[in-house]
Amino acid sequence: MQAQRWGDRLSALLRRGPLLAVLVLYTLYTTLPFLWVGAMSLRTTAEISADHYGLPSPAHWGKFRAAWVDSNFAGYFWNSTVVVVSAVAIVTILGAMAAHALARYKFPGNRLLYFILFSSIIFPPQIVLLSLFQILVNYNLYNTRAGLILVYVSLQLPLTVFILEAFFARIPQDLFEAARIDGYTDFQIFLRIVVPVGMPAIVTTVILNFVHLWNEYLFAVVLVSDEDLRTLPVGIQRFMGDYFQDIGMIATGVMIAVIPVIVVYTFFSEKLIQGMTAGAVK
Amino acid sequence: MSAPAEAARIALSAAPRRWWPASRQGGRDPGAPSWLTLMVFLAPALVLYAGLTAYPVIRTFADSLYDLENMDAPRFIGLAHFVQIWSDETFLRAIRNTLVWSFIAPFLDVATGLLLALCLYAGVPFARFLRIAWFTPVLLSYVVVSILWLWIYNYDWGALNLALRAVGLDGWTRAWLGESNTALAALMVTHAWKWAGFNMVVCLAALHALPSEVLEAAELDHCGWAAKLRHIIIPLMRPTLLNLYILAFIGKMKVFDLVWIMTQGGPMWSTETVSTYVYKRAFAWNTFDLGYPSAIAVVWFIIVLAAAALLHLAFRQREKLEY
Amino acid sequence: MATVQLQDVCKRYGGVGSLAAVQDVSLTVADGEFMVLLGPSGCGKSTTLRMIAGLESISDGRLAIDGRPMNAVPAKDRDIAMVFQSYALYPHMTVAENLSFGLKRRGTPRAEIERRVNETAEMLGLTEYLARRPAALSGGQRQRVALGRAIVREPKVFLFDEPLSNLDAALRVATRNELTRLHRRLGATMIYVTHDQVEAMTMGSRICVMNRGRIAQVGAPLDVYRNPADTFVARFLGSPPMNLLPARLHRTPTGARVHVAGSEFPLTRWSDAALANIDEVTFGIRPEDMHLLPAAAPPQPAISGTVASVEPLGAETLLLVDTKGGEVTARLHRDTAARPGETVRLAVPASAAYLFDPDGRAIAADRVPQDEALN
Amino acid sequence: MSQRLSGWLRASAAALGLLASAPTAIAQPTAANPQTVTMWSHWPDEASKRGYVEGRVRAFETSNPQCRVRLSFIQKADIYTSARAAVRTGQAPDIFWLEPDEIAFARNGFLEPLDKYVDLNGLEDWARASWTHNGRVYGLPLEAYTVELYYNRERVRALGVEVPGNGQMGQAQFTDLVRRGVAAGVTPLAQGVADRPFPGAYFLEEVLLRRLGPDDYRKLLTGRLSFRDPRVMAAMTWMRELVDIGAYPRSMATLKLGESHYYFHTNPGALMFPIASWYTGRAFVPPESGGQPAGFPLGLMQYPAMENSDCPECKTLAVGGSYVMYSRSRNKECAGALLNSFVNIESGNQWMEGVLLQTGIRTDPSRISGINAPYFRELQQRSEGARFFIGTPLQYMTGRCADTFQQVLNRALPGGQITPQDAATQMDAACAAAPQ
Repeated sequence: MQAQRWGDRLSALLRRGPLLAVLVLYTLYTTLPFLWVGAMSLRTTAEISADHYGLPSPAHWGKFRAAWVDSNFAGYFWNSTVVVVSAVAIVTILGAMAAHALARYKFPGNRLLYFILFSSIIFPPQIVLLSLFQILVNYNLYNTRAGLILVYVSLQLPLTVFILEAFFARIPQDLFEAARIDGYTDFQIFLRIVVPVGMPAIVTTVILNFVHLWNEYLFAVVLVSDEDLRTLPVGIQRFMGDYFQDIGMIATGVMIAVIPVIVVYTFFSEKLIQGMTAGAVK
Repeated sequence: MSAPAEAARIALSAAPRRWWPASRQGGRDPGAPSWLTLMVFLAPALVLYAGLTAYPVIRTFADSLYDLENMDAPRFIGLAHFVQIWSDETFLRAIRNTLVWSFIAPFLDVATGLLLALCLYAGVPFARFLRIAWFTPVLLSYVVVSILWLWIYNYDWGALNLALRAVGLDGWTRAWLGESNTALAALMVTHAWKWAGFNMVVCLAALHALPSEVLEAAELDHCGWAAKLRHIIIPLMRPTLLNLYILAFIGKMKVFDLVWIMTQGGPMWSTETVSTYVYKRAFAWNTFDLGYPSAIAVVWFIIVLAAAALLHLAFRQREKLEY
Repeated sequence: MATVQLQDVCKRYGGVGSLAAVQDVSLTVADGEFMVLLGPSGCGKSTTLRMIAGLESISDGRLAIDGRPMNAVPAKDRDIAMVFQSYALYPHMTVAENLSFGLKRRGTPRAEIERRVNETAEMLGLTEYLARRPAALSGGQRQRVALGRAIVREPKVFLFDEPLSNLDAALRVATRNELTRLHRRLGATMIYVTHDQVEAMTMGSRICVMNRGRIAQVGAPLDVYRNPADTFVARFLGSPPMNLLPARLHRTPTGARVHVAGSEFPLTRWSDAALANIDEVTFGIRPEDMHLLPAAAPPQPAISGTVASVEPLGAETLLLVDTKGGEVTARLHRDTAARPGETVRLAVPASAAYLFDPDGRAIAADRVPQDEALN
Repeated sequence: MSQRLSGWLRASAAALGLLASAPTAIAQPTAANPQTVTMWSHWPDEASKRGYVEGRVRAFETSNPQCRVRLSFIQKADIYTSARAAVRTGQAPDIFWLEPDEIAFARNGFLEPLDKYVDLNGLEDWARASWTHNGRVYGLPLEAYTVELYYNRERVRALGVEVPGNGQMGQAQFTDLVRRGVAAGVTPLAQGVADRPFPGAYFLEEVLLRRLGPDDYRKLLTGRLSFRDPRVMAAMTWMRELVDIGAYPRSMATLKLGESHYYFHTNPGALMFPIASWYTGRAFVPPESGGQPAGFPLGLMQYPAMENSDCPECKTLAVGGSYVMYSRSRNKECAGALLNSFVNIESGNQWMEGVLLQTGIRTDPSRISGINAPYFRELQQRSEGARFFIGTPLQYMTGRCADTFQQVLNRALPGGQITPQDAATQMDAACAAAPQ
């Protein structure tokens, strides 16, 4: 639906004009730092300090194994995976059920509840972080994966409900009346109709939550102090502190953290972009 | 946006926004849920929300009235913290830095996003590849972005200074994160670098949603692409642009990891933001009092909500466009 | 006002070899003429209109307005106004701003703009809505604003892209008359695209029927109706459409006779020369040109068949008759007493018959028809 | 509704809590069921100290089978953040690394007094004093250091400057040395403040200590002497003068402590390096893991004394990395024994020999041997007849005063971004103690 008409003439201008140069420059601006780190991750610090922008002529793939095993990145990676995957699973289930109830059922306080959940998207994290740390201590969930998982679920719940409620509310009413006539119970309606029909939005929230939580640093660094339970972002930051001269190893660590997000991105780039921007287009 | 997705979007947007009509006449309302089903659906989410979001907020409000230096014997001191806050030079500077960052930088973000989207919309070669390449930084974690840019800003071998020296502008090379007048700007650029792709993609989606006949009608009304941009495209995109501004505003209010890893509040508190100051007062200073940082968090919470509400109201009534 | 000339205009989406949306269209619209481009959806009429407007690039061929070649001229410089099917009003501007936007863009002095906007608003009854936004108007009002936007510009050529298709039936008829009156008053050159033949017949000074990217026929409405160039035009104009039956000719010393739907009768209007070396033909007769023959009627060209169904429409009655050559529709007087299953004979006056060659092209009748009863 | 909700919440959370480590009864450590002591130590990237600590811990484990030790090396900043959070939760490690400026841990009752576990007179008395709070000793002062001014003998000689016999230059001579260094394109003073709150102020501290003498210097650090005192202003103005000449590297703000070592002795190389004597921890290791190059002409200078300094022979001696015990630890017996195993002459000597750094543990320096013994003797010689001032500014300053010290004296002044007057006003505003 692109305005072919307007596009034809402007792109003619572009081909000759400076804008194409701007595009090339901007593409370099966004991708070069990334490629630079990629190159550095394959070079030893000595090679790097000799020439910071050299190519990884003898690519040291062994460094990835070293980072993975010696610097405990396997542990960080495993912690991140366990915490993020279970948090995303739980928040998707809870979020979908809550969103369905808010979208489908008319009960007193429905809009108030929705507003409370919706407004907590804007909350600055500090208002929750300080006392959350003390509360987890009382529930002796401090320094445990379970604690971090539950916190992550509560962090992502408002956004999940916001996106799913908007989508579920638009499912036409006659679908439900037909199901009710066929004798479906409320729960069956949810499982058989709402979930399948709402699958695009659900997948969107899963991807969105995965990317957010995979990169989360603040709550992880405060709520978990035990080195064995540390997640990836905190691991890299601590790693940077330990080997602050060993730039090569830090670059390798950075690449290990980035690879899963890139893998998700290459397969779901369209879905991901659409998901991230779902709420924003008016 | 591919045609089928576009069609689906239109079909969905055409469906009524709220399904149940305003008034329902007598009899047991078939839509009303039994109390049990409602509980089954809502209870788990609400319990978790109450326990790990609502209760902590209330508790932080309560903590802000105590001196928690000695954890086992909190000392009620009422509004002492709040009085002390307004004379706390660093806190005021943190508020200034954060508000500068949250109000000014979004203009830069949204403008770059729109510009990039217009380039793709105009039909540039490899538009699909560029769209995906430009979006990559949005997915990186702040830790990774911070490390990347720490190296780019490095004085001796950083990319920025090397480029300047290569171009012969040696005078311009400086310790970007080391000098108080450039540190905040450097962080703003890094944050913009990460989020520009998001704004671009949203603007592109909005551009594709524009009715093409209106653009064609404008062309017949003697509009070149510049006039079309000024008179038709920007006005019609205003709701999306305002929305992006609010999202960027909220995002920049909350930034913590980027500042903490790159500058820890920076030279002479020039990049101190409220989030780093709260973290510093709670976990980095050698005091154990969580009362004062809670007070800061409370004040900041009120400012954020007020600002968000203000922006929402300011933009809402000029936003009622339907095409 | 202006004349519009199209010379072998083609439009191809994609490479040279790909299917042409518009193929070798040559058409001249005289100054002040109301030309209607008629055809089914996908026949290239809208594409042609958009090429004239400059909204589509012309693959090859020449377009000229007032003799000036327009191929390379961008849409904004062609002094053309167009009324879109979806009106395409500027949603963020008031009616007054919508009307004056074009003039402002061309640097017309403010007073002049003021005068023309008020005059046009007056003419279209939009004066009280000038301050409203399009969202606050009804479909009919929006359509008139779109029209006003074109009129205010006093362009060389008016283009209409099915402007009435979004209106309800009653409003459509009213607006049709308004457009015709407007054309007469402005005397402007107008090109109007529609798929509705009623609009074409009632509004067009000339009709250009298009089919699969090509021009099937151009002519005055009644000419095209009476002398369709091919089977497509024949069936497209007229509702219910002309009956087309497969037929075979055989020549006799006394002249050619036609074998159709189990009957046989002479072809008085076609000389032997016209029918040279043609055997298989398509016989055409319009439903309104047939009438029921009572049992005792004298022998005359007619076809017989059993009544399939009777459709009383109030003003007239349609009769569907199954004949050996296929189903035939006849439009008869409203009190026709025929019942399904009866066998009837339908008269086929020689003057109303049409013949088409195997390629569907009409075969011109070159002898004056005499109405005589000849068996 | 909220009452019932919070009650319900506690119940469900307690159930969840069982997943976490269930509290075990306090059992006497026996070989059968050994106590595991978790120990966090700093110095992850200082090979010699790491080697020493690991050695002592392994030795302790072999001689005490009933105790196991889970030792991990973590960056100092992360130890502080985690420890500060963990001590409140009852899940802090049994032994962790602290510096005396973190005495707040003891004040809040999170540290166990070591009097019962450690032979106190095995420690130097000045070292014990740094960790004494309400008459009890809370930290084992393993590392001690003096603030030295290292320099590259060859580069200084190459500039035609002769270091006086006692190694202490006058103000003018030192300024001239800096000027010559800058002229020769060599950074006079290597320094990096990216990841530590104190290195940038070392030079100013030592000059102030020598100019004011110990008592006034202590008053200055405790807010009972204004920074606008003319002697202090003179010192700061002189320092600003050196900065304006170009004494410090322009990348100081983003240079890390480890990188500043590398900057001094290898790439690009500097004239002098004002750093504590724990320079050896990072420098006396093989070059490929960041150490100084073989045969590096390392020299030791005294900090220059300004005109009419009250105590040119003064010098800072401070306790650095120490180990403390968590008050709510469940393995106090093993932890106490482990700490005590550090406190003997032989262990002290082993530290000095291996790490070439002073220690708070009583030692017999005469028996030091090993290849770097000459350096150690020169270090001892530089401290001959010195009047020691115990502690660094950050061990006296807390809260806002410490934060301002870090931003103003540690970064802005040496970075040339603040005038002495502004620095003085800001420090006074933050540190002026309430009039007693």
